[in-house]
Formats: sequence, structure tokens, C-alpha cells
Amino acid sequence: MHPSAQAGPLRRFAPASLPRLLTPAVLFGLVAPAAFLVLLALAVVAPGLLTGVDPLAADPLNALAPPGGSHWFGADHLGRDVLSRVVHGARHSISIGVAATGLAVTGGVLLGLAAGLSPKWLDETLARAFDVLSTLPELLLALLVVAVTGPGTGNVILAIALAQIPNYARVIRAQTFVVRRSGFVEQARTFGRSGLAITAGHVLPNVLGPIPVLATIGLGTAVIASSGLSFLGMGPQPPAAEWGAMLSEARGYLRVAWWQALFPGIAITLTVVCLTVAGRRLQRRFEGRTP
Amino acid sequence: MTITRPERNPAVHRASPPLVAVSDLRVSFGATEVVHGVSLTVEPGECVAIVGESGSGKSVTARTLLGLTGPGSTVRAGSFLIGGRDALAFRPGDWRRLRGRFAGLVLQDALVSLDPLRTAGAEISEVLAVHDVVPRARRHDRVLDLLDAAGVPEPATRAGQRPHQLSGGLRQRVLIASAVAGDPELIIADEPTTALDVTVQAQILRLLAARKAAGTALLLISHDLAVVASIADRILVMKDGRVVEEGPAKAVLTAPAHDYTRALLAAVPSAASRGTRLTGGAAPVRRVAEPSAPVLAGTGLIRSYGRRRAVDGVSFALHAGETLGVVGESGSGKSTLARLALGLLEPEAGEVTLGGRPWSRLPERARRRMRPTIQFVSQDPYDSFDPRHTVGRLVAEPLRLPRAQRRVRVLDLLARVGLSPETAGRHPRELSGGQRQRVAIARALGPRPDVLVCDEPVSALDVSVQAQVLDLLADLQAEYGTAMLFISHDLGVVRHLADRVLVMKDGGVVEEGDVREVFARPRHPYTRDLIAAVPRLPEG
Amino acid sequence: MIRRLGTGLAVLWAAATASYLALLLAPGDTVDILVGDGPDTPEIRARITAEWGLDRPEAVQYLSYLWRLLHGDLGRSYQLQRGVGEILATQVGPTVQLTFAAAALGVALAGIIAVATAGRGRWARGVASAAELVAVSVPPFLIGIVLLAVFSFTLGWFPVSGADGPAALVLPALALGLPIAGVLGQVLRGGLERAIEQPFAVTARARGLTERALVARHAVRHALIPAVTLAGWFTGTLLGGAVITEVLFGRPGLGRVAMEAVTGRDLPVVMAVVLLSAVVYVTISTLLDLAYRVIDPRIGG
Amino acid sequence: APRTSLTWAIETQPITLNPQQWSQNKVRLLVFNQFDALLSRGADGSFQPWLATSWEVSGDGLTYTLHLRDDVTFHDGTRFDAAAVKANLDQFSKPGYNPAVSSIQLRAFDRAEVVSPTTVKITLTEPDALFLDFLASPYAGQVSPKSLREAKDLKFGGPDLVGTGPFVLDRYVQGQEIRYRRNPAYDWPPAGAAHQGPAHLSEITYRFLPEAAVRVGALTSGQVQVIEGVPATEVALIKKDPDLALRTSLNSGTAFSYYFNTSHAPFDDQRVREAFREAVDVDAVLRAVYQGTATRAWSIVGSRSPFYDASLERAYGGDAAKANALLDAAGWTRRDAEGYRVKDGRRLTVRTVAAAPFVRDRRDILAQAIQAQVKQSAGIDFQVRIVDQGTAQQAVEDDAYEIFENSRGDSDVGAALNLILPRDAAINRTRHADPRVDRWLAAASATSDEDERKGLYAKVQRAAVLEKAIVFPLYVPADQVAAHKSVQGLGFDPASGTPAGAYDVRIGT
Ligand SMILES: Nc1ncnc2c1ncn2[C@@H]1O[C@H](COP(=O)(O)OP(=O)(O)OP(=O)(O)O)[C@@H](O)[C@H]1O
Ligand SMILES: Nc1ncnc2c1ncn2[C@@H]1O[C@H](COP(=O)(O)OP(=O)(O)OP(=O)(O)O)[C@@H](O)[C@H]1O
Ligand SMILES: [Mg+2]
Ligand SMILES: [Mg+2]
Repeated sequence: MHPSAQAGPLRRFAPASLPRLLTPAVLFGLVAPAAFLVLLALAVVAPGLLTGVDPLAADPLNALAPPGGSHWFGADHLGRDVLSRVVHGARHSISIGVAATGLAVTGGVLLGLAAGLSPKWLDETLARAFDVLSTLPELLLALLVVAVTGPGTGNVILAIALAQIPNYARVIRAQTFVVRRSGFVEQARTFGRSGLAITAGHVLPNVLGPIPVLATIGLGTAVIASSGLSFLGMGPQPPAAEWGAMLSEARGYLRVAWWQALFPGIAITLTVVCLTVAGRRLQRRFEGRTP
Repeated sequence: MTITRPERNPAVHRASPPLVAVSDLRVSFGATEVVHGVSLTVEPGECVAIVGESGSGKSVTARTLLGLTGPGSTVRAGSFLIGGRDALAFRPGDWRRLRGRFAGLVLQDALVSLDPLRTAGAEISEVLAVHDVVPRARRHDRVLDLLDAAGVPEPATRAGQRPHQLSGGLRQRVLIASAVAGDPELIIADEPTTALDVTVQAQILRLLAARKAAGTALLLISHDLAVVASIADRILVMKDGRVVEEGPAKAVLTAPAHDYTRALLAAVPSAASRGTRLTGGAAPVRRVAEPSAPVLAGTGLIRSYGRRRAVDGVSFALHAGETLGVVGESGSGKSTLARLALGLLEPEAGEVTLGGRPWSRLPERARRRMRPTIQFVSQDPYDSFDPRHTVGRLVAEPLRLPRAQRRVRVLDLLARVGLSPETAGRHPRELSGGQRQRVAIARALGPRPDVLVCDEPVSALDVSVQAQVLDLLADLQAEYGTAMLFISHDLGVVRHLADRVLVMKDGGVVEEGDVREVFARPRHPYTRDLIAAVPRLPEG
Repeated sequence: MIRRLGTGLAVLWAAATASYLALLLAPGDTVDILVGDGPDTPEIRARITAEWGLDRPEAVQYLSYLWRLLHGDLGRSYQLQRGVGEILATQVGPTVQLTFAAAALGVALAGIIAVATAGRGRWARGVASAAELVAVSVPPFLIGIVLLAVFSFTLGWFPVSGADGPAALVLPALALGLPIAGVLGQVLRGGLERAIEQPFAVTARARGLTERALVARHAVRHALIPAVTLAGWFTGTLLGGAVITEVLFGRPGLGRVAMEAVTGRDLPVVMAVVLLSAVVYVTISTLLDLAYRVIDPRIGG
Repeated sequence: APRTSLTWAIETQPITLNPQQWSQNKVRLLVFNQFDALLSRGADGSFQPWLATSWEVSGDGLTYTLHLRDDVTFHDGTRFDAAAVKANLDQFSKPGYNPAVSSIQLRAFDRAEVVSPTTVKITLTEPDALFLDFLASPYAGQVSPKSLREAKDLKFGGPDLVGTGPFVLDRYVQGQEIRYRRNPAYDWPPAGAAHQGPAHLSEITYRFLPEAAVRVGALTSGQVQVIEGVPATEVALIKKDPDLALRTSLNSGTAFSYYFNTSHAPFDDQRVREAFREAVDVDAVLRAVYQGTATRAWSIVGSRSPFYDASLERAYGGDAAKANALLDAAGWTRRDAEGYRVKDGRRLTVRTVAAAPFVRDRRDILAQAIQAQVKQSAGIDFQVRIVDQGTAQQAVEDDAYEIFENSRGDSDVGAALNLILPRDAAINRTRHADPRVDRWLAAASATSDEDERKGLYAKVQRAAVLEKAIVFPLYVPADQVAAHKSVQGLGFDPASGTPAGAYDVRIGT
């Protein structure tokens, strides 16, 4: 064993080195994002723990009340509690993002793998299909889907997933090409393993490698995209609390009630920042593992 | 051919101060020190060589001499005089004025040391521009002169080409041309021939020798003692960041004082080492192959990539227990032949038989049953391992055994190639190059194959590690009687290990026969050139 | 080149057909759209159907659509009493202005920040990469809202909206350009930093090059390669972002037309926008492909 | 005349500049800049001369004889005369030109005859009290017959489709602006105009700024001098600003109302319909949503209309206890886990399906406020869906809605009632049939006696609002114009209550 490997754990538990652990890089790169993501997860799973106020309870007399004692983040144009709506909004926004990303990853992996393993003509056809799908700007494609299916949560998920499938499919296809031609796949053939066994045992697991990273970063993108669609009124319908929709509603009150736009805006931004930071960490770990 | 060493001119030597005079040089990256107190002088017109294994600190030392140690490094030294000036007090501008003008550097990794997006000419004229060696109008002509002097044919064409359009040898020459463009007093050449074919290597060495003859001092770095033997005046042997031995070239090579130097010299495979163990100890007793039907044979094999014929009508036969060496320059079709033999590629014409039965003509489904009888060790073991798997799982993959027996067998195989059972739980990335190649060999031996195809199994390894692996292969062959198709561009290795040899050129076989016979009396001119180009250690 | 052209045409055809099919599948039918919220009687419906030829089989309508397309006729808008070509023609200008301004701004910002901070001290890099991270993570419409609230409503530096004058372009171009600057900045800086660690960079330093010359003569081109591969993303972001930016800032342009056409299911306009963005995409990716070959001669040499 | 120009930000951009294709009340203010109608209306609702100096209606109500001005020329220099009027009327019978107008407003139109250059005789197939209103509407905006023949893009209009109005269309840039310049020859304003001769402004530009906040920002930062469509949230700020003036006018036509779909449960039960109305404290809701700027409606007819029945005021609504009693009586006695009323295992759910392009004026927010109210006070599950047009249409066809929300800006409310209330009316979304109402509306359409019509429409309103409770009037749509103090002469169209054109507008000193 390498000598420093033994010294490692000892040093890590030495109290004197604690201050060194909390460098700004660690604080902003790890502790703060992790804490925020935990909070976010809590808001998604059990928003009731973070706020006791009903996000839909309108109180017209208290409309546009500024942040203060009874409404920490202020009240919106219908007198609803902005804090509670931001907290409950996490569920909508995040679950749209997660569902869309899940759908896109599944579709992308299947299509990309299919393309990467197919004979040339089929591969070319699929690759062109990805091209067509990506000729449309993501948002325009989403608009098109929503135009066909109508606004609503499910359709936004579908729209975003459809728009993102080519991203994943392309990566997977390229990765499949690499893995398919790599030494260990060739080697596995010399052991007399069948094509199916090689695909399942070697190609697929190695192709999936970049997916966690891509999906984490893609989740951020999906959250931005869904908030954009909600902003344009295509997403979850009122009175549902969703960050993008909240921002859209807040648009009319910018001059009189900044808080209505500020807090959901911060929520989206922090979510995406933290997801991206987490994704990059994953990526570094992932890259550290392969040559 | 041999390179004659011009006599050093003592008058020049005494008149001027040493170009480089460094004592107690220490270089660390972060908290780890990688060079521990190296002292080094280079006199004008002298050729100093540094040899040593990978990671011994040769490159770091060389780069430090030009202030290019890299980010995150700390350099300390007792004294650090470059061209008589104290480099410890240098500011960035001082370094820059030195680089290219006082000393030219030819980096290791020749193949990636030229900017892939710029033309060769632009790279060379950059030196001329930075140091304003010649006025702008004459730079182009000077570039062509430099290329010509570096032995680049058609300099005008080459100057306009980019690295990807140049062969390895040409790239190395362009690099040398750019290193000498500023007309430096010292050239630092870090492994200038490592990635090259022997014939090209010989040309590069001649080129460096010519510079030296013209009075330029050389600091030559190599892991190959034979390479430096022909040109160095003094040799430094490095190990683990220290200089373990230093002295005049002849003395170090013929009468090494340090054990490490001795081991290094002994580990070089050659005709002389044939039948012996490179790492010492008793030579294995080899069962002499009974004349029998070949276990693996190919007839009239042809295989092309696009229009290019990579293998063009090759026939060969490999008998049980025998080692058939395949040598040839890069691109001559060796690997393609290996893959044809393994049934990984279908020949366009000709046929491969395995154990006397059809092999290449079979459908893959039928081949699968026979696959365990022919196994493969590739040049790059890292690439041949699924990066997610542990060594244990990798070695177990080709075994067709019940779970319980499999583990026992894996540990047994690892023990045979000299790896501890603890290795089974590790990932290949946690192993050294030599250990990885051992894992690859253990894995290939798992199914008890009749034939082992080895494609450059040792060319990525240090001499001493290479020696261990070659010994291991010899031992295993002696024990199991496995026939080996052994591919290498290193004639020494083939000469050491193989019974018969196949010399390939441009996809075809130019010569074939008993190893001793072919090397002693090469019939084909190409074979002759090949053998002549191999650098030799002085007989000691 | 011929092959590329063929592929481009195939992509265009597929985009046209896909959007045609998509809108065919949508609930409700064309007559509903044409009726709008105006009076609705069977008589009115019958007249509309006859006027627009909606009684023909769908396949015939599709073929006649393609046929007209081939002749450069994009059809008539259902909602705006005009030809689609004419509508797009009047709207291209502002969108081109906006996207070019945003692209120029994004590229310039990214380039300046990347060159200024690549390989520099921890602090400079930390601040730059944090700024890039935030720029990438904020939804463009939020940037727009903040810019509006601060620079227009509060400080009154820039006009609130409209498309006249360069001043009116500043805020929308920023809103659209900042995310681009963020992503591009990351990629460029990453590329620069990777390039100046390559062996060829060490060789170049060994010739006595200064760091600045190293970046300018060697590293920049290397950093451009990954940046160019972002072209598709880049175009998409610009075109898609134009929708939100134009709606938010009350600017005329294709994005807004597209948005209105989609909500109103104005089929001919939607399809024309889809086609147009496909044309833009194909053109730009072809151009960048060529640029790629110029930057990196290793490709297809 | 001095050279003066003005920029005016408006919310909606016209989809057509051809007055005969006009369909958006929000851009009515543009039409009469460029075109003049045959008649105009006074503030009291009476008809007054414009391009027609006088007119006679035959006793049977079938023949209208118009006497025209003889000094009017179109912008293209051609003369306005009886032949032009006939050409304009005949234009509507061209197939595909304007199916809606030809089958509604011109339903009874038979033919037009040129009696003399200044006299035209129009014959109807049946009496139509609304025909004069048509002659005063944008549809009757007179277009030069030459340009009707020659215009490049007839249905859209544009600079080459010309009228006789005080301004000439100069430039139209979609999504951006529309610009007019003064017609120096103009000397034929409608009877109620504040001045004679050419317009005061030499040039007027309307900028299209759909975002309310942006519009107000443009006004306060001086980029435009006038805006229309002032959001309620900004009203207080504008009133406080000493440089700005705000003017408001209620619109003509119907009030913004929720129409109950009586064809199926739960609104087939009148008690539930009444309960819904009682459950909402309309005043509080309007205060919250419109910051006190909205006028509550009590009848389907807007309070600005001469036919408005004021006796309906305070006759119902806002009594949560009554709402609960009514629902209990109707059998909606149980409550589910979420607090909604349930009957026979079904929740008391009512849905509104609105098409996004037609949702304006914060009506989505109003719906949300009502949604919260009916849940809290009566346990009603009011679901608000804003969808695309196709889906909305689909819901109507499938009878998959309980509430239909609508207001109409017709200058004569009778036209709106005819479209909404009769059994087979084009937009009868209540699916309610009341033969008495059908009879009264038919009678009102057939007479041009204003008092008689008023009586009939009062009966209609009582029946729909009080007796049958098929409608829930919420507020009377209004228009606001905010402008810099220096801008004078801004007014509202007496016929519609929407902002008037720019003829009388001038910049004071
Ligand atoms: N930039 C660097 N950062 C950290 N460690 C480094 C760096 N460069 C070299 N090292 C370490 O310094 C040691 C000496 O490296 P060096 O490159 O000098 O070896 P070498 O003798 O040239 O080997 P080789 O024959 O493989 O080129 C090695 O352990 C290497 O890992
Ligand atoms: N997959 C491939 N596609 C196209 N050409 C190939 C491919 N593999 C090999 N070649 C070409 O075929 C020729 C023979 O290649 P091969 O790899 O067999 O040479 P080699 O003797 O093993 O060389 P080296 O010593 O460099 O490994 C070369 O010119 C090479 O460029
Ligand atoms: Mg080295
Ligand atoms: Mg090879």
C-alpha cells in the first residue's frame, strides 16, 4: 500500500485540520449545494414539514402584502403565501424535471443504443431522425407538442422529454461506437461470448457511464425549460403553485410587488446551480475513474 | 551501421564555462518530491545522456533546466547555473529569452508536441520570430533550410503540412528542426526515438550526432541504454529521482558499478540473452517441439481496409509448443494478421485453420465453441479490460467453470503470473503496467489455450518490467507447451524469445525462417536494413 | 457537399411533414380555429370550409401543401388575414437583429472572460466560473424580468420595449446573450486551459513564447473546436430564447409570431416557422461544419 | 395646420385593417381614423348623421333610404357616392369575404339600389332593428370601390385599401406599430365631433405593447404619450402622478358573466345555480383582483347600455349562508375529505374551459379568486382550465363544461343577446331554452321603437338573471386611457365605450 494512503484517514480525523476542510471551495462547491438539495428534496417529499400554510388559500384582502411577520416572503396578488407556494412549487417543478429527464434518458438510451448497434443504414436513419428532432429549438418543439396536446403538466413533461431525447441519444450512440470497438469487447469475443452477452455484459454498462452526470445536469436544463413553458402559460394550470407559472403571474406586479417574482426566481436559480454543481462533481469522480 | 563518435575537443571544453551546472536539484509537485538532489553538468559540445526507468524523474529534470517544470511545482537547488547565469534569480522574461535561443527542447511525446492545428513551417518560424533570429522576409527560406538540414525530404511541401499529414519520424524531425532553429548551444532531447521504428530511430540518432559534430551540446534522455550507447559521452543513470551512477559512457555500459545499472543492462533482450532468464535465475527447460501438424496455419491471407491492403497474401504455420515471431515496421500489417488469426476479422481470400480444422471459414456461432483454444494478449492491456470490472472478475470471464471452482482457479492463475491473491479485488487502474500485462496473460491462460496470440505484449513496458514479462511467457510456455504467435517491432525481443520469425513489410512476408538463421544471414535487403538499424550496446 | 445538401433537404421535408402530422393530430379542427370566438353557425362553418378547401381529403391537403411549398408559397395565416410569407418577411428583421446582437454579445463576453481568466489565479477563475454558472442557471425570462425591473422601471436607462433604436435592443440582447456567454465561457475557458497544458504548448513555451502569445497563437484555435460543436445548441437557444425574450419585452419578431400561432393553432404560420428554423439550423450547421474544417484541418483533410 | 405628432401604445394589434373584416373591439379605435361610417351614434345612443346626412325607414321596416354627403372624397381621390355605398354593401355577398357578417348582421339584407348619386335605397327581406346599428358600425366603414377591386391583399387591407377618414394609413409594421398621417382634405366629421376640418395631429403612431407593465413603463418614461388598457395594479400609481391623467369608460354590450350550462348536473338544478352566485362575495373578489377599479355587474346587459335594467341591482348574491342552505336542499349535503360537497358519491365540481387566446383582462385571476371563494364558503369545486382554442371548442362540442365565461362589446346589446340567449343562438352556451325570451328578443329585433325595445329587454334580463338564474354577471368591462396631461381631446366612442379615434386629439400647451 502506498504510504500516503495510510496517513490519509488519520489526518482526516485530526481536529487541527478541520478548519482546512471548510475552505470556500468546499463550502460553495459541496456543503451549501448539498444542504440546498436536501432542503429541496424535503420540499418535494414533505412540504408540510417546511410550511404549514396552504399554498392555495387565497386571502384577497391581504393581496400583495409585503414580506413580513405573517408572510415571510410576502403574499401574491390573491393574498396567497409566497413562501408556501415556493415550497410546494418544488414538487411541481422538480417532478416535472425528474419525469421529463427520466423519459428523455430512457428514450435516449434505447434509441442511441439501437443506433449504435444497428447496421449502417438504420444507424444513419436514426441519426438523421435525431437531427430532425434537434433542428427545432427545444422551446419551439415544446411549444409544438403543447400546441398538439394542450397545456398541462403531462404535456410539458412529454414536450421537454422529446426535445431532450436527441441529446442523450447522440451521446449514447457515440459512446456505443467507442465501446463497441474497444479492446475489451474484442477480447470478450475471443472468449467465445455471444453478441447478446457482450452487449448486456460489456457494452450497455459502459455506455451508461456518462448518464448520471448528463442526467443531473439535464435535470437542471429540464427545470429551466419547464419553467420557461410555464412562464408562457403552457405548464401546470392555475392555481397550482409552480415556479415558472408563479413568475409568469408575478410579471404584472413587478412594480408593486417585487417579492412575488424574486423568491420563485431564486428557487429556480438555486436549484439549477446546485444540480449543475452536483453534476460536475459526479463528472469529476467519473472521469477520475476512467483513463 | 554504427555511428562513429567524433573526438571531443578539449580546448573548447576548457575555455568556456559549463552550459549547465546544477547541484542538488530537488523538484516537488505539491507535497511530493519527485527529484531528490540531482547534480548535473553539461559542457559545451558534450553529449550527456540520462537513462532510467519510467517515472525516475528524467523528464522533470530536463524540463526544469528550462524553467518548464509545470504548474504546482517547486524547484530548489544548491546551485543552478545556466550558461553561467544564476537561474534561481530568473524572472519569467529571463527564462523566455533563454528558451529556444540558448537551449532547444525536443519533448517526449513527439507525436503530440506539435500544435495539430498549425503547419510545420509555422511552428519552426515561431522560434525565428520570437527571438528575431532572421528578419521576417527571410524566415521562410530559413525554415526550408532547417527542414532540409533535419533530413526532411521535400521541405517546401512539408512546411505547409500539418502534423496529422506527417509520419512519426517526420514529426520528430520537424521538432528537432524547431529546436535548433534558434541556433542554440544546447539541445535537450527527451526520448526522441521512443515511438519510432528502428530504421527511423537510426536516422534520428544520426541527425543528432550531426548536430553534435557541429559543436552543439546534447542532453539526451532515454530509457534505452542501447540508444544512448552510440552517441553519449557521459551517462547518468537515474532511479527514483536520484542519480545512482554517473560516468563516461563506455565505463558505465561495460563496467557498471551499481547493481541497478547491471540489472538494467542484463534485462535487455538480444541474441545473447536467448535461452536465458533476463531477470536472472535458472532458465526454464523447454520441451522441444515434436514435428507435427501446425496448430494454427494461414494460407494466402488477404485483408484490406478500403483500398489499402493491410495483409497481402500472407501464409504462416505455427506448430505446437513453438513461438513464431512476427516483426516489421509500423503499419506493415502485423496486428491485422493477429486479428485474422484470432478470427476477429474475416480474410478476403485465403484461409486460417486451427488445430487442422477450418477456422476462418466457420460462422461465428460455430467458432465460439473453439475460441477457448486460441487466446489473445494485446499491446494495451488497459484497453482490453472492462474498466468497471475487478481483476478477479476479468480473469474469471473466459472460464467456463462452476462458481465455486472459478474463484480457486482465478487465484491459482494469478499466483502463476506472480500476482498476490489480494490483486483480485483491485481494479486495473490501480495496477502498474507490468502488473496489468500479467493480469492479461493470466486471463489468456485461463481456458488452457493451445495457441496464444501476443500482439506487442511488452512494447509499452520498461526494460526491467519487459524482462519480467518475457521471462514469465517463456516459463509458461515451457510449462504448458502453448504455441505462441508473438508480434513485436523489437527485433531484440523476437530474437530472444522466438523459434522462427516472419518479417513483414507492406502487408507481405519478405522473409521467414529460423530466428538465428534469419538474424545471422538475412537474405532480403529489407531485413538487412532492419537488423543494421538496431542500436547495440558495446560488448562488455 | 451534394450529400450535405441532400441531407439538409431531407431534414427540411421531415420537419415539414412532422409538424404537419403533429398539428393534424391536435384536438379540434381547423374550422374551429377559423371561427374563433366569433359567431358560429353551421352556415358560417360551411362557407369557411369551402373557402379554405378543408373538405378535401387530408392526403390531398398535405400534398397540395408540399406542392405550394415547393413553389415558395407558404400559404395563408388562419388568424392574421395575410399570407404567411409576408408575415414572416416583416418579422424576420427584428428577430435577426435581436439574435445577432445577443450572439455577438454572448460571444464577446465569453471570449473576453475566458481569455482574461484562463490559467489565472484561483480567485479570478472562481469568480468567473461562479458568474458563468449563475448565467447558465437562471432562466432567460428571469434575467429579462430583473433587467427590466432594474434598468428600465427603476433606473430608466433603457426603454421598456419596442424595436426601434439600439437602446431598445440592449436589455433583450443581454437577457438572451447572458446564458450563451455563460455556457460559451465555460467551454472556451475549459478549452483554453486544456490547450495550454498540452505537450505542444510546453514545446511552444520552450521556444520562448510568452503566455499571451501562447494563448493567441495556439490555444484559441483549440478552444474554438469544442465551442463550434455547440453550434446546434447555440442556434436552438437563440431561436427558442427569442420566443420568450420577444414576448417578455414586447418586441416584434418571429418568436412572438410563433408563440401566438402556436396558442392560436395557426397551422400555416406554425409550419412556416418550423420550416424556417429548420432552414436556419441546417444552414448554420453546414456553415459551422465548414468553419470546423478550417479551424481543425484534421477533419476530412 | 401645425405639425404635431403623438405616439400611443395599445394592447392589441389588429389582425386586419379592412373595416369590413373587423372583429376586435380592442382595435376599434383604429378603424375610424382611416374610415368613416354612414351613421354615427350620440352619447345617448341615438343615431346621428355622418357620411349620410339623413335617412328614412319605411313603415314596414323593410326599406332604408340614405341621403349622402356630396363633398366627400376617398384618399385615392375618387368620389364618395351612392354607387360606392352599394359597392361596399354588395362586397359582403361575395363568397368567402366575410361569412360571419353576411349571415348575422346582413342576414336580412336583400339589395341596394342607386337612386341618385347622393341617394341610395336599401331593401331588407325582414324588419331588423339592428340594421341602423350596422350602418354605424366599423363594417359600414366606407372603402373606395376602386381599392376594393385593386387592393393587393383585400382581406387584410393596408395602405392600398383606402377610406375617407381623417387620417391616411402610412405604414403598418406587424408586431411593432401602425402610423397614420393627417388627411388635409378632411371636412366631414360625425355629428358629435368636437371640431370641424382636418384632424389636429399631423401624425399619429400606435405602438403595439401587449405587456401591461411594459405599456405603463413606456408611458411613465415618456416613450409614448398615451396608453390604453391600464392594469388595475397600476391605476393608483398613475393617479398619483401629477403629469398623467387617467380616463375610464364602461363598454357597451354585455357584462362579463359566467353562463351556467343547464343541460346537465349540477347546474340543471336552479338551486345550485343560485347557490354558486350566493357563494361569491363579488365585491370583495373584484376589489382584490381589480383593486377597486372594476364596476360590478348585476345584469347580463352592461350598465352603460340604454337597455340596462337597474332594478336587478342588489337583488341577489353574496349570501354564503343562503348558498349552503340551497345546496343542502338540493341534496349536496355530504362533504369529502377535502371539504368539497358530495352527492351520490360525486363531488360538486363545476368546470370552466377558456381558450387562452381570448382570456384577457385578468379574467384568469378573477376565476382563481372565485375558485378560492366558492371552495371556502360553500364547498364547491370550481375547476379553471385555460386551454388552446381547439380543446376549448372540443369541450363545448362534448358538453364537457359547466360554466362558460364571456362578454361581448356589441354597440347595440340586442345583437349580443340575440347571439347568446335564444334556443338556437350561435353562442348559446347555457343550453337553456325559454320560449318567452325567444319571443321577446324577436319582437325587440323587429321594432325600432327604443322604448318598446327597452321594455322587452328588461323582461329578458329579469328572466335570465332572476327567474332562471342562468347567468352570473360579474363586472362591466371598461376601458382606460392614461395620457400625459398635455394630450387633450381623448375620448371614448359613444357607441361602444372603447377609446375613440384620434380625430379630436391634440397636444395642448
Ligand atoms: N506535472 C506533474 N505533476 C505531478 N507529478 C508529476 C508531474 N510530472 C511528473 N510527475 C511525477 O514525477 C515523477 C517523474 O516523472 P518523469 O516524467 O520525470 O519521469 P520519466 O523518468 O521521464 O519517465 P518516463 O520514462 O515514463 O518518461 C513521476 O512519478 C511522475 O508521476
Ligand atoms: N480499422 C482500420 N481501418 C482502416 N485501416 C486500418 C485499420 N486497422 C489497420 N489499418 C491499416 O492497415 C495497415 C496495417 O495495420 P496494422 O495495424 O496491421 O499494422 P501493424 O503492423 O500492427 O502496425 P503497428 O506496429 O503500428 O501496430 C496500416 O496501414 C493501418 O493504417
Ligand atoms: Mg519522461
Ligand atoms: Mg499493431
